[in-house]
Amino acid sequence: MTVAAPPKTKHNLKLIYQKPESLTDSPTHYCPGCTHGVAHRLVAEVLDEMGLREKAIGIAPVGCAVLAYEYFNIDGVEAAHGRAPAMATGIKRVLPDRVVFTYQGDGDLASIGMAEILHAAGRGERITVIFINNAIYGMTGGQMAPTTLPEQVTTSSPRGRDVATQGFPIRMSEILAQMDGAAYVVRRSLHDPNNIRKAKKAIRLAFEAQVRGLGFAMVELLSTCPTNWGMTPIEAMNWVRDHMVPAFPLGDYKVAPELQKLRV
Amino acid sequence: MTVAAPPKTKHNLKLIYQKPESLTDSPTHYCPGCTHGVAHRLVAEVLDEMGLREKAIGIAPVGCAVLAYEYFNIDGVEAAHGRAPAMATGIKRVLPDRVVFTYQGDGDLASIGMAEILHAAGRGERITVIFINNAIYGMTGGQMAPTTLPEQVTTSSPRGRDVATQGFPIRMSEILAQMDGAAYVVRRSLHDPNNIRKAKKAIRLAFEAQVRGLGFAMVELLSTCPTNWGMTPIEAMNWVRDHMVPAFPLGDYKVAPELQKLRV
Amino acid sequence: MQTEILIAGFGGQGVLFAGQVLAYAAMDAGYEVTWFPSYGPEMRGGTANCTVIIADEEIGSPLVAHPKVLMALNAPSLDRFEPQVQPEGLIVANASLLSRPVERQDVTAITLKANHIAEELGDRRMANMVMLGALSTHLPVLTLEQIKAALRDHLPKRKHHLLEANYRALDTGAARARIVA
Amino acid sequence: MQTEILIAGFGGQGVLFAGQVLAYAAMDAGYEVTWFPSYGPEMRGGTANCTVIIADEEIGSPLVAHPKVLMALNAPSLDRFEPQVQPEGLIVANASLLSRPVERQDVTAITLKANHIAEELGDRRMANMVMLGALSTHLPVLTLEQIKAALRDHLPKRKHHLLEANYRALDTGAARARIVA
Amino acid sequence: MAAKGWVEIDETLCKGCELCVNYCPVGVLAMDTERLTPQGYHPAALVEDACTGCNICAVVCPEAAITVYRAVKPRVRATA
Amino acid sequence: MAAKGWVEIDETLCKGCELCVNYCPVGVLAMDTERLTPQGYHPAALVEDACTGCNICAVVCPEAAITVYRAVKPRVRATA
Amino acid sequence: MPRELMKGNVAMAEAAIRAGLEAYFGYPITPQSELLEHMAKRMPEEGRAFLQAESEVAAINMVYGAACTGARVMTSTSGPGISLMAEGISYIAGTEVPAVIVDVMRGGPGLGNIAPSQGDYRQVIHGAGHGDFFPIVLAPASVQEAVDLIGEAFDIAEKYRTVVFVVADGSIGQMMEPVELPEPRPLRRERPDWAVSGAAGRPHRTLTSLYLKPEVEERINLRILKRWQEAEANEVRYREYYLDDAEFVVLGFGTAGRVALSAVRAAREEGIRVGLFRPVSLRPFPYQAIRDLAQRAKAFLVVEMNGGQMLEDVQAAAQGQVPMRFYGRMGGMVPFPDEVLEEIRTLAADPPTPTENPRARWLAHMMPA
Amino acid sequence: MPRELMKGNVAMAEAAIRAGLEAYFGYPITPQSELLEHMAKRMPEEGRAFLQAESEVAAINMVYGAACTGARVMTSTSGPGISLMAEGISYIAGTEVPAVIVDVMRGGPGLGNIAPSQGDYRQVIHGAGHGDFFPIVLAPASVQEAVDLIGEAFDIAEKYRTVVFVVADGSIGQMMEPVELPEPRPLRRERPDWAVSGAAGRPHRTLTSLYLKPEVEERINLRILKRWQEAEANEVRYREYYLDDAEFVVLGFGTAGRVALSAVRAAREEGIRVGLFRPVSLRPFPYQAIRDLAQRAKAFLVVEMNGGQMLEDVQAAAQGQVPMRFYGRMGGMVPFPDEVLEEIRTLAADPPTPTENPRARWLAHMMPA
Ligand SMILES: Cc1ncc(C[n+]2csc(CCOP(=O)(O)OP(=O)(O)O)c2C)c(N)n1
Ligand SMILES: Cc1ncc(C[n+]2csc(CCOP(=O)(O)OP(=O)(O)O)c2C)c(N)n1
Ligand code: SF4
Ligand code: SF4
Ligand code: SF4
Ligand code: SF4
Ligand code: SF4
Ligand code: SF4
Ligand SMILES: [Mg+2]
Ligand SMILES: [Mg+2]
Repeated sequence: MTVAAPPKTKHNLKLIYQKPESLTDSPTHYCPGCTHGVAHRLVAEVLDEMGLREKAIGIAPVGCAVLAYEYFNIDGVEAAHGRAPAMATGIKRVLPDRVVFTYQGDGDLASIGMAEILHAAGRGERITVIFINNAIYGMTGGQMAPTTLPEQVTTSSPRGRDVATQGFPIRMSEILAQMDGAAYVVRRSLHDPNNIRKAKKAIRLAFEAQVRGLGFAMVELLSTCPTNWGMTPIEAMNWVRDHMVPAFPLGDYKVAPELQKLRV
Repeated sequence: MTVAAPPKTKHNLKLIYQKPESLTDSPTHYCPGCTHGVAHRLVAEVLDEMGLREKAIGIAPVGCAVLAYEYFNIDGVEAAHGRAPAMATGIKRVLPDRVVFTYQGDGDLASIGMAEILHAAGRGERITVIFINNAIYGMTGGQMAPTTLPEQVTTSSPRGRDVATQGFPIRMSEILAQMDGAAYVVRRSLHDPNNIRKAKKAIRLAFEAQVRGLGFAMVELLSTCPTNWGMTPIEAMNWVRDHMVPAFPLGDYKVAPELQKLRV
Repeated sequence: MQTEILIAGFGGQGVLFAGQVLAYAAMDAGYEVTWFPSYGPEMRGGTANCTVIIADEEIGSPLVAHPKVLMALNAPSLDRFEPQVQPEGLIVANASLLSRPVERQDVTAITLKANHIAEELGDRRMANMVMLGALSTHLPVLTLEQIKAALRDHLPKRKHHLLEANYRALDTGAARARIVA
Repeated sequence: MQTEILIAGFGGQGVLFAGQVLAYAAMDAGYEVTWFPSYGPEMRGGTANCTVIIADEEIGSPLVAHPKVLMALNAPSLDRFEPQVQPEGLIVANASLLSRPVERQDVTAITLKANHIAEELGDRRMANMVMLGALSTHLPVLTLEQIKAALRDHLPKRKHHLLEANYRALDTGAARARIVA
Repeated sequence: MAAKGWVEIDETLCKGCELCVNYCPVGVLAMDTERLTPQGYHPAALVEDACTGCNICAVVCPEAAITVYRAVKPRVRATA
Repeated sequence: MAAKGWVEIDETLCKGCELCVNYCPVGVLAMDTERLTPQGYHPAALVEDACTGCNICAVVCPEAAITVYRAVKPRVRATA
Repeated sequence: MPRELMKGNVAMAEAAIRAGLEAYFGYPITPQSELLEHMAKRMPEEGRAFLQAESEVAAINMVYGAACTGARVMTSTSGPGISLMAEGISYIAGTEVPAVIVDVMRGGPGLGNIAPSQGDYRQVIHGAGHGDFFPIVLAPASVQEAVDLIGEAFDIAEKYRTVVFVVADGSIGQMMEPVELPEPRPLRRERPDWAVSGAAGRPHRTLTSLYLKPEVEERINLRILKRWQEAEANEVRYREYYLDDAEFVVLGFGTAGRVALSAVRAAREEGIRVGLFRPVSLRPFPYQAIRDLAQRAKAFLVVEMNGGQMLEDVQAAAQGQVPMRFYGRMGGMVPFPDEVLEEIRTLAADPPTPTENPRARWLAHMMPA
Repeated sequence: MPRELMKGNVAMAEAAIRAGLEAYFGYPITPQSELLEHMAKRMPEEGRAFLQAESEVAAINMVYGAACTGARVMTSTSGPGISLMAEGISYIAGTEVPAVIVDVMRGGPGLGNIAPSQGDYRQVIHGAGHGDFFPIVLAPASVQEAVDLIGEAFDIAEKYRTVVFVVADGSIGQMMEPVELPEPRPLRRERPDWAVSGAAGRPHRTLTSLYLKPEVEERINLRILKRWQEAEANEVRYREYYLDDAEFVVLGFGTAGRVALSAVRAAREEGIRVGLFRPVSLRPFPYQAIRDLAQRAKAFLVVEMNGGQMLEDVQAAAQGQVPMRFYGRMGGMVPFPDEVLEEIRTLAADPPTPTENPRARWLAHMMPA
């Protein structure tokens, strides 16, 4: 294969993009094409841009992102499954001037961690939540998640999710928007560059909400799991677009007035 | 005191109301004027009217209603704090033709039991939930509940609930109405005879929903706790009307189409 | 040397508070003391009682099967605890709510109509203090003055306007205490 | 009498399945057998290996420090496990992915370019069967025929169209196995 | 019997909460401050002869302590 | 140098997911099927000289493996 | 029945189904998930209840509910899930309803890892929940034994109206072995006379663990203890290997016991008179059998995949009658037979003194200063 | 400091505040709630963090989070809450961060009741969470001792980077006694070098209990065990009463120990040479001291407010060196001194045989057939 020749000199080349400082150098353990990596990158870019790297404390979930604390170049802790919002609360209450965020999957946040996320929102806990909705339990081998679509085949819904016995997909943004303590609750998707850019803006606002002390902030990100969906990364991106976005409408579910004015 | 004379004979008197069969003869342990008793009575009346007494299995919560299984003349079990919906699920899944209901307080359902109630609703579990919202932890001596009003003084919010640190009241009906599995979610109040009558109709519909297999059904009942509020029973009724109803609007949050047509 | 006082009545009769007053007085007098409530089930109503033990060395059990002193504010309490009082012990009973006299012959028994006296004095909630006053007349370890001082020193400031009424109830109780056996 | 076979490679190379085929063959032949995977961390990628123990009495440990047989499907596996094979043991290595020969002199070593052979045969996923075929030539407890029969009897019906290709891979592997040490 | 209705209050159940008294639209109920129930409460009692049998007291009673009767007009047999 | 942009792909990070290749609007990226990264993947590579520096590949790369440069026009000093 | 090659997790699931399981509630966790997945596939096929709960907390309370109807019901999980089930387990025990729980143990504490471990021993045996009760705990060492014990677990749970644990270290869950599955038992149709089912034509029934009056709670506690005493008398299970003439005894359960078996055989070949004692019921613990061995053995070696949790019980059983060594691997490490063989050799060559502290000596060996 | 008459729960809360508590997270439960309520009042006054969590699960995970910042943090609960905290406790232990937990024990299992009990002994000591770790457990027998132990608990937790329990039976929480409170300690301002706080001017730090590689997890496990060994060497606490010339020894902790003290005094008056051994640290357990006593006593009597949970440890310690009786009350019953006195009399008049099973004999006595 012929690779394009490098530029003769670099001095008339402007650096447009490079790996953010808020990520470490470690390669991740994510499967090729998994958008967990995209979400990490966006969070890191926002921390860099807002100058929060040295103030941030990140909380990794139990889920594929369990080692997130090794990839973020910030202080980090590992939560018990679903309890990241409670752990974040504990940290934020003793270090109110730090920037505390959780990074959680759909099993973590919407299944076992349902009570903790709702109460953190109800309390208006000044934390930021990055919620990766990939409609599956990635880490444990592809079991059904609360966000699994009707009829979707998983290892624990081998005949497809039967809503009559296994229930309906749970839409967390809609639920959390009901909480008075929530300042910012939106859903975005990572299925193409354009949506990724929008997701980044949302993440920015979710950290702005915290820095400004407005309350609880969450960005739900529709994300891929090529491995457990049995797809190539590109097929997975398209599956998000074609199947997940219709079931989980993108949009702003709650935006505090102070944030509506902000341009980021 | 002169008590009105009894009627000469009773044979031209028609029995209009008597204690329902679905209640046992035991006196309750509730404080005088506590509307837990009203809620019990309404549930029992509905069971009687629908002929469900011998099919019903009730699940008592951890809360003042902990002994509910002694007052209902039906089969009953005692759940762990907040877990009644899970226990109900276990029962209903093995006995799908029985009528299973939980009876839960606001601490039980909206605090520790948040995940279980939301997931039961999400699964469209065919159970009926009677939710007693009295804005306080009655049984343990009057601590703050998730539904405690802003500024309300409790033993764990001695300076009044401070929403900045202790969060906002949580409105469960609004949240649960978001769940696709929910067939019937309404809020009623027990603060006067008229509202009590409306509450009974709602309870009836909540059991109809189960009998018809439509999905999850919940009636939220605004209720009094004269003891921990430090009021007389009548003051407490008025406090519900004047303070709770404005904060927890009465209404139908979700009614399955099949139920809308029903006249009860 | 150890004195055990069991105070029993309905919830709402000020049983626990009466015990606390004794406990404060004992502490201020330099004794070891424990106050032990029978905290009821997590729900309302029913009876309430507490045990106060006053001693001059490290106190062992905070509960005893056979207290030296019983202060019974209502009938069920007398029924339940009268048989348990030590021989040579003391029973102070609230005749306002009794349907029968103290039956034990081997104890000192004092009865007085504490509710009636309290109502006379203008505050029915003072029945517990009336009883305490009566108790003080035969309690070996503490004097009426010590009990009054404890009230003064430990009643929260915002309740100090009630001090006088309490003193009066104590005094009246002490004055009207009648040994019946 | 007990034979331990350690099969190791990348995830995705069919390591676990190759072990299972051996286990089935052993079971059908009436042996006691255990198949033990090194199930990796709850996440993707990395290496995979499994140990198959075939014996004629109740099997003790499902793992051994020093297996009699190593089937190494890639370079890291050979590097890691070669030193552990028992003296007089057997190493079957996939030369397609090796950068060096087997170094041990005290074992029987068989190498073959399993990936290349599989690609030749038209299905790169058959490398594991090619390796198994090679292994069968020097495995004391099981014959190639028994392995084939196990495949036939235990491959789920919906995969039976693959049987022929598997047989061919096994045969070719057996044919091309070359003892190198 | 002048009244259209009649109520019986079960004193083993009544806790003297006064809710029935408060909500009775015709004011025929009152607390019997002279009597004590076995549970130690002053029970409610029907004190006037003007009960309408409207059932409101029973609807509000937390203890299901009230039984309500209503007078029925002697049935006039329809002559077909 | 003809192109307006330039990308560098860090092969210790690239996992060969092909997302960048798929989304590059001018199609200048391709998988290098001849090379294997230390993690055992075929990496992406810039194979044509027409990169616009649009940054889309970097936006989509899950591994933050791509560094993007853009050519800057030699600045013409404004004569005030 | 013909032998089938099955993964431990799958075999346990299938064995439960054949034992007449009516409902399964669980939550995914490695290294147990295949058990849940097999249930997801098979239970609906059989027209029985399968539900992936929202959490282990919910799962155990679903089990609790179903158990109250007298149905055969089970759940399965691993370490963190066992912790989350503690409250529900205590309620089940306090309500005296039967339930079966499978713990496929992994490395801990905390999130730990998913490698095989025996680190939940103490928790399952002593601390499965608050308050006074004793679960029955069975520990298989092979897939076949796991299948057999699952079947028995239901009968035992019902006999003593209690919680029965089957604790399989991760290896038992993950490995494949040939097994003979039992014939499917028909579903029981009659319900026990304590079960709730709707008060049709009989007085209403209640099931609770709440006894507000201490006198009453005490009676219930004593009744539970009494049943436990019966279980202690009837349900002790263990396996002995080469003990007849043994001077030295290795003790280990589950996979550690199997590994020890290999080592014992190797040591026998070297002429060391050593045998193996493998507890199968961890509760009731085979105190008496071990005490008897202690009288006649020269020394014990306890082998575990934890920091010496069963060791404490062996010490309690032996009552200082025999000197003892300990060898453990922790955190998901599985000992190799060679390591245990080496320990046996040392034991024989340089027997422990009666006062030597087995854990301290081992720890000094594992973590030289 | 002058003595104040305080309820145990309130005194423990105030003692923690004076020990420099920075954050309290808890959930109401009887008989512990006054502790939480005192925190609700006082912590905001001091400008420190108080939060009523949505559950015990959330509370312990808030504690976990705060502990990771190096703050002094605690929670308090009772039986069911301890069960719900099990997972979080295991994570805290696995992450090696310090935290203090108060368990005001009530009757169990299940919902049980709220009367005083010692039924959580086994759970707290052996089963506070999954995986290999040992919490340190302190058991006060008076309000003053509770105050003192709370203060020490924080120091010990930090010294060994572990979980320290203070287990007070319901009676200690509910009773009032005069106490001398310590002077308030200033809040610590420096943070330990393992704490997370934002990676300002230093490499980023992480705190976790996840160690995917078993080799690494094993090293952590061993490190935890090593610290525990140090605690075992340094932190044993007990109180002895009238033991110098004692032929008979009563053993009991907490309220059971106090009750026994009254009985021992009464028995002494009757001329029985009996003394009391009251363990204060339940873990590390005073094995050696008890073993020494076993050598010289004629018989032991273990008294508990449970079904003989500490009894098992006393038996393990005594190693069959002394015959033993047991007397327990369960389900929220508190024994009266008279009952224990009667047991002492029997012990002296009709000493147990070496082989008699203390629990079986007691059970037969409590539940005659
Ligand atoms: C208490 C507990 N239960 C279960 C598990 C096993 N577990 C690990 S990750 C996970 C679910 C992960 O799914 P999700 O949160 O959607 O994250 P993803 O892997 O999809 O990113 C589960 C159930 C655990 N570690 N702890
Ligand atoms: C796990 C657990 N935590 C706490 C408690 C203590 N507790 C008993 S009832 C109750 C709250 C009751 O409040 P609510 O549900 O509102 O019912 P109410 O008494 O007001 O009717 C609590 C916290 C418990 N029994 N179990
Ligand atoms: S399993 Fe799925 S979610 Fe997890 S890293 Fe792989 S692709 Fe991503
Ligand atoms: S405490 Fe409140 S809720 Fe409970 S019975 Fe009394 S009044 Fe009702
Ligand atoms: S029935 Fe109506 S009128 Fe009669 S007492 Fe009751 S409320 Fe009053
Ligand atoms: S409402 Fe019922 S309980 Fe209350 S006073 Fe009337 S009869 Fe009695
Ligand atoms: S910067 Fe744009 S044009 Fe250049 S390689 Fe990336 S996507 Fe293609
Ligand atoms: S998107 Fe990134 S990881 Fe994927 S192929 Fe391109 S450079 Fe490699
Ligand atoms: Mg997911
Ligand atoms: Mg409430």
